[in-house]
Amino acid sequence: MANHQNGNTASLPFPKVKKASPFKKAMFHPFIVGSILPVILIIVWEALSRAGVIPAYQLPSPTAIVDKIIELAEKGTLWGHVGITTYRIFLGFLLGTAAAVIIGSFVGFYNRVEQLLDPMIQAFRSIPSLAWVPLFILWMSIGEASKVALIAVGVFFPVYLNIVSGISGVDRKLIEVGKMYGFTNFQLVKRIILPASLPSFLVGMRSGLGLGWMFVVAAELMGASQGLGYLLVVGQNTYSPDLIIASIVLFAILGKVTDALLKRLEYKALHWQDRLERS
Amino acid sequence: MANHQNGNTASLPFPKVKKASPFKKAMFHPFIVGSILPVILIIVWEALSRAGVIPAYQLPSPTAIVDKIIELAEKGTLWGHVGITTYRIFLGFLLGTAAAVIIGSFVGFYNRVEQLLDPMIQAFRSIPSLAWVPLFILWMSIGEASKVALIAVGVFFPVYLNIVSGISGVDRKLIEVGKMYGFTNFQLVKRIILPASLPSFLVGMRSGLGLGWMFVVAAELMGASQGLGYLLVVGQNTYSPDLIIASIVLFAILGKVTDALLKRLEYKALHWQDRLERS
Amino acid sequence: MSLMVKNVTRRFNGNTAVKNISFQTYKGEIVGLLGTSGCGKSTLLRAISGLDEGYEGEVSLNGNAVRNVNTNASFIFQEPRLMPWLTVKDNVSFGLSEKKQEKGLKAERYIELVGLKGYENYYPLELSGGMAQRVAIARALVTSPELLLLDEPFSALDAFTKMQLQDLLLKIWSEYRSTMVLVTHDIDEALYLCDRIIILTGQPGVFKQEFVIEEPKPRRRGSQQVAAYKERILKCLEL
Amino acid sequence: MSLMVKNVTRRFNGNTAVKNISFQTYKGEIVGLLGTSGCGKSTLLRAISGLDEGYEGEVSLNGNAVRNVNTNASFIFQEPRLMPWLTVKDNVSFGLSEKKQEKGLKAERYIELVGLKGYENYYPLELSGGMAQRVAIARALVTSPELLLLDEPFSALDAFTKMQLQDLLLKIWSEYRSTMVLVTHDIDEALYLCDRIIILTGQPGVFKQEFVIEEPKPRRRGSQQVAAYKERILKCLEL
Amino acid sequence: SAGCSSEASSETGPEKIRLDYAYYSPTSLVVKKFGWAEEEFEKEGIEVSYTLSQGSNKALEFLNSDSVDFGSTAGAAALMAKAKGSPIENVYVYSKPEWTALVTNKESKIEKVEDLKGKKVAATLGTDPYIFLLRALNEKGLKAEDIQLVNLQHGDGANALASGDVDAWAGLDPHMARAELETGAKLFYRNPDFNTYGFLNVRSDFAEKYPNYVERVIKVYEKARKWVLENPGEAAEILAEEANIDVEVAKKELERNDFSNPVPGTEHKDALKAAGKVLKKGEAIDKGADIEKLVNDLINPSYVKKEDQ
Ligand SMILES: Nc1ncnc2c1ncn2[C@@H]1O[C@H](COP(=O)(O)OP(=O)(O)OP(=O)(O)O)[C@@H](O)[C@H]1O
Ligand SMILES: Nc1ncnc2c1ncn2[C@@H]1O[C@H](COP(=O)(O)OP(=O)(O)OP(=O)(O)O)[C@@H](O)[C@H]1O
Ligand SMILES: [Mg+2]
Ligand SMILES: [Mg+2]
Repeated sequence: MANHQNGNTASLPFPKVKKASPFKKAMFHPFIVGSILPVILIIVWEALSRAGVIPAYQLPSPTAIVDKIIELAEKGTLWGHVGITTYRIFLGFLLGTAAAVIIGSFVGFYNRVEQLLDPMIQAFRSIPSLAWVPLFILWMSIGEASKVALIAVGVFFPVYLNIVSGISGVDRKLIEVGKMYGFTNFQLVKRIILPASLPSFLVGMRSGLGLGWMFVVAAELMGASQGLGYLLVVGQNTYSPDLIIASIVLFAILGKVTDALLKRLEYKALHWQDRLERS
Repeated sequence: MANHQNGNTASLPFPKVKKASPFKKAMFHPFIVGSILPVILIIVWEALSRAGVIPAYQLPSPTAIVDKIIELAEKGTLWGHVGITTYRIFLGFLLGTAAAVIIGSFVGFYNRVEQLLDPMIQAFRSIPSLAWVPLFILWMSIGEASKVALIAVGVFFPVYLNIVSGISGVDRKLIEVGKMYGFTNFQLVKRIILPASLPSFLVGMRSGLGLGWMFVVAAELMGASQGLGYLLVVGQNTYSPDLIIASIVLFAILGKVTDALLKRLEYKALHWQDRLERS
Repeated sequence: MSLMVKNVTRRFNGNTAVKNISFQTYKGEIVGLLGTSGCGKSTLLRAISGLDEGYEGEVSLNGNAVRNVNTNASFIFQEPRLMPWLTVKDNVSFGLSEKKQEKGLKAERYIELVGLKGYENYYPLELSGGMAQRVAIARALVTSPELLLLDEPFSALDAFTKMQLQDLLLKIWSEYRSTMVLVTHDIDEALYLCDRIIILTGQPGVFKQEFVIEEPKPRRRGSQQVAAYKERILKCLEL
Repeated sequence: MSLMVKNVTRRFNGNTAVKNISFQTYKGEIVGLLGTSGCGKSTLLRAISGLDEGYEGEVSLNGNAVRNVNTNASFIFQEPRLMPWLTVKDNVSFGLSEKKQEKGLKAERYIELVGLKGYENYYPLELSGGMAQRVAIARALVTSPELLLLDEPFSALDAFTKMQLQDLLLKIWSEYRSTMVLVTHDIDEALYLCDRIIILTGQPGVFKQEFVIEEPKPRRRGSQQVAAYKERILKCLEL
Repeated sequence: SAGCSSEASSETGPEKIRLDYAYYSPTSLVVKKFGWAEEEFEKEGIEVSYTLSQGSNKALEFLNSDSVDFGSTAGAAALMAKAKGSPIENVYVYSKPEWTALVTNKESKIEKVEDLKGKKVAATLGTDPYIFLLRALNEKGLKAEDIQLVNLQHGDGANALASGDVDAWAGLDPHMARAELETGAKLFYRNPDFNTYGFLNVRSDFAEKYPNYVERVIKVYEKARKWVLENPGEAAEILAEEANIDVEVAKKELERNDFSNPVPGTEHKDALKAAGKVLKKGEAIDKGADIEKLVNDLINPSYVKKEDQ
């Protein structure tokens, strides 16, 4: 997935090019390739806005959005919003992942625990973030705790699902090796099952992080006065398309950055995978 | 994960019981075990409600919720809400999964396509459902199409993520077998890569379905006058805790049912997995 | 299909696995590759097959230099590499592109030939090691390849089954005159099957010696002439 | 550790894999299991190890009937079964519970014994088939087990490496007097290593014959007496 | 941009008229319930569709994206959208609702606006209750910084008040009516004039093309308004049924609606200008915006007047 990081660039489209010129190399740097589409998108959008095809009250132009973000930055509130949301995501992510690892390991490993817990967890999984809001206010009031907890709930489910599935997909043959050494169940999980289901676990983490970002909006409906979700909702309430889109853009950027961190971790942790060298 | 379906019940807690009596068998039927926790939860909740610890205006008692659902059923509107939401989920799920399979296969297989598309997709992944609403209204107006499309967006991301990761986790050794037969890339994907990444794909589908359910609320903010998401929002706008909780319960039940269907499919499709016989 | 390997060298992250190997086979010849564990036999076979393109040097099939997979070639890998989600029968017919029924018939015939009749509907996880390897052999043979690359195909089999399958291989060879490259650790096997035996040694593996066995096939196991060759090969290896 | 197998039968979904096998070994004895592919040797070994509890009959270690894994036993599986995320060194020390440094020293010693010095930091995907199998052998031997179960441990190795490792096994045996059960297809190997050879045949596998080899170890390869045994075993097998 | 009647005769009608309905606009519910709009346009074969607006911001999104032709919003919301350039005009006032007030708990010591100093007050930023709160503070010489504002959705604000998480709440009906009935919450500060009215807005291009039809839609609304005035009990029942609320709550909510003056006029303009100032201060409207002009552009009474003639 992250093959490009070790310079293992594509071979099919340019099979004969053995040594690319430095210029070509720079041209086809993954970062540049990855920017092609977004850049095209932004240019088209800007052009349509300028031509008046998309009126500003519907969708402000990219430059207007950038202006808005710069304005927020100059006022100094931007960092507050970004900072507090990132902080909440971070804590929620840690909590949710930890809970998912613990519960998921038990569920994946013990049939009885699965029968006991899994049906309920699966039922909770489809409850929308907005629906949790009144319940969380009820249980935890409107402090920071309830916000972080709600984000943790969002993170929990995908991580849990992927861990359980990862564990039950682990090759029995490897587990038997551990059993021959008289490993306890805990050791089996720690030394064989978790490493072997790591790919699945990491996808779960990335999926969970994405859901965490989505839960931010609901979390910040609970009496926040700062944060990206707050910005979005205020934008909707005050009918400010520029604020709405600015917060969406910030969501996208921060989401992308945090995901890239996880993807990097994934690449590092899975270097042993005998994976498809892709064309 | 779904071992219980072939009667492969736990061995650790009752290692010596070779042939359980029919009574015991019924007692420990997975369905019953799975109901223990929810039943306890409901009883405690009901007791607290009756004792007045939780006032009804905050959280109505389970019986009140059931009454509310029965009331909806008697009025005949329940089936409308459930039906239309299920229909939207179904279509959105099909669309989102199809898109994810196609795009995910290309991204997973071609390094160049990954470099081109993946960064943008990853950025979009963290945009909350609520934030999409104004954009979708703008692009597709408020018909059925925009609702289904928004749900499809929710389904897309987890499926995509799991497919890409599943594909890059496929054992290179198996792919080489196909290459020796001169398989085209399409054949490789269809005959080796997709089946081999099926476990990952199925988790993605289940994860995606869950997210689809979550996106229903946002989807039904787009001018719906029926559906579970609609019920939830009406409940919130009219301050009707019983309606809110009733819709949450319906979300949970429907989510559980649809997930159980997928889980069944997972079990059927993965019978070949040499999986951990769990204790 | 004739095969020519010219100065093939393969490096992995700077470590050389095989160095400067050259040899040539005529159409219908069976070539044996012998050598100690880790000397690069599998690496060489992968280079010939076209699965690995990272080597230096040249591999030609029928006189044309190639660097990609030839669909008339078949590979029996060192491990069975069965698709775990397919039954024995579907695994065997995996590479066939005929109609369903015809595929089924062909697969069944080869399943019987490798002694697995009755196991058509088993999944790989229900097979023993040797049975899995035999399924892999059937899968490779069923396509009647012009070039057959075999990486220790019979090493997981008992003496009896092994001999049966060696004879099966010869039968296929006399029918289709496939060119074969056989990696093996069993000198008797090499002497029973091969027209030419190439010895590699060392790490990185280099060419050591080539033996041309001129006895006509089928040969008698343990015949006088063969025993003489064996002695020479053992001498060449155990140094 | 002494071992007794009594009337062991194993069925899979109604199909019998092995039927009614009984035998006994004394402490420090090396027992060979020979039989055609698919006759249930691996199945039997799994029953002895305790990994499989689904058999009928009884397995006793040191006189006590057991049905679970004994931590003084070690298993070399038919496939290498290395942890793909660990290096060679970490794979070898996988089952050790000593301190890190001691573990490392022990692992290094055994890596050298199986001829893989210099490959400590390789990952399994970078190893050849025979090298991976040797790592698995090192991993099993490093714990100095009292009972060693070996499922075709040397089948992926060339003649030279194979002999080296057979001698390594004997060395370990003379040091720790481990009891061993060795599944093999190589009659010479069985005759070189085993005190007793048990022949299974058929599908389902049944007990056919038992040979007690009374030559003291170490034996000379290809000695006269051994050749006589070989003839008898071949006769017994090839019917 | 008002049409004149001479052109109106030659205009061809739209294929479809898209109305919205909302639980905060009882007249819209009555229109939908009795199908009066369909009745009105049936002869010409014009289709009528209804879309539910869950709140002012949704109604405005629908208007902006050309998903509906008529949308019901609070006056302040319409003004904010207009300030962003939304092509809408207000042609009718469906009610003068007193849908917002300052609320506190039964036992609370808070009795007047001044007591809010330093207290936690819940409100939804940018909405009518928020404007109401700021104007109330302003009137008593307090500033927004003097209280701790907690941004909560309307329903959550009611909950937070009930469980004591906040000291007061700028409430909105029907949450407020319900809180009164169920938890005995008290409305300690009321002022109908600080509410910004219920506006029926139309898309400018629709009004330009089909001025006649705007008038006829207003006619339908007028019919509904008169019916509500005559049948308050039944109207409450319709509201209760449609919006899924208690009849008692519905009655309370309707009592607080004044349906007497549907013609947009000076009082509405004044209320909006005052709200505009507050919004400007709260940065919900751009500093540079000309409130005076915006309000005049937004409010266009010409269609109703004609209907009255
Ligand atoms: N998990 C299983 N499910 C069903 N059948 C099985 C399973 N494991 C083994 N068998 C069957 O049991 C029989 C014996 O298998 P086993 O692996 O013990 O053979 P073996 O003697 O080790 O053969 P080989 O020499 O080829 O390794 C085979 O017919 C096989 O199909
Ligand atoms: N993917 C790889 N990355 C790094 N090194 C590799 C890789 N594949 C093989 N090697 C190295 O190449 C050498 C030769 O490996 P190869 O598999 O060709 O041996 P072999 O002759 O087939 O041995 P065996 O008889 O044990 O199968 C080994 O030293 C091995 O470590
Ligand atoms: Mg090899
Ligand atoms: Mg076996």
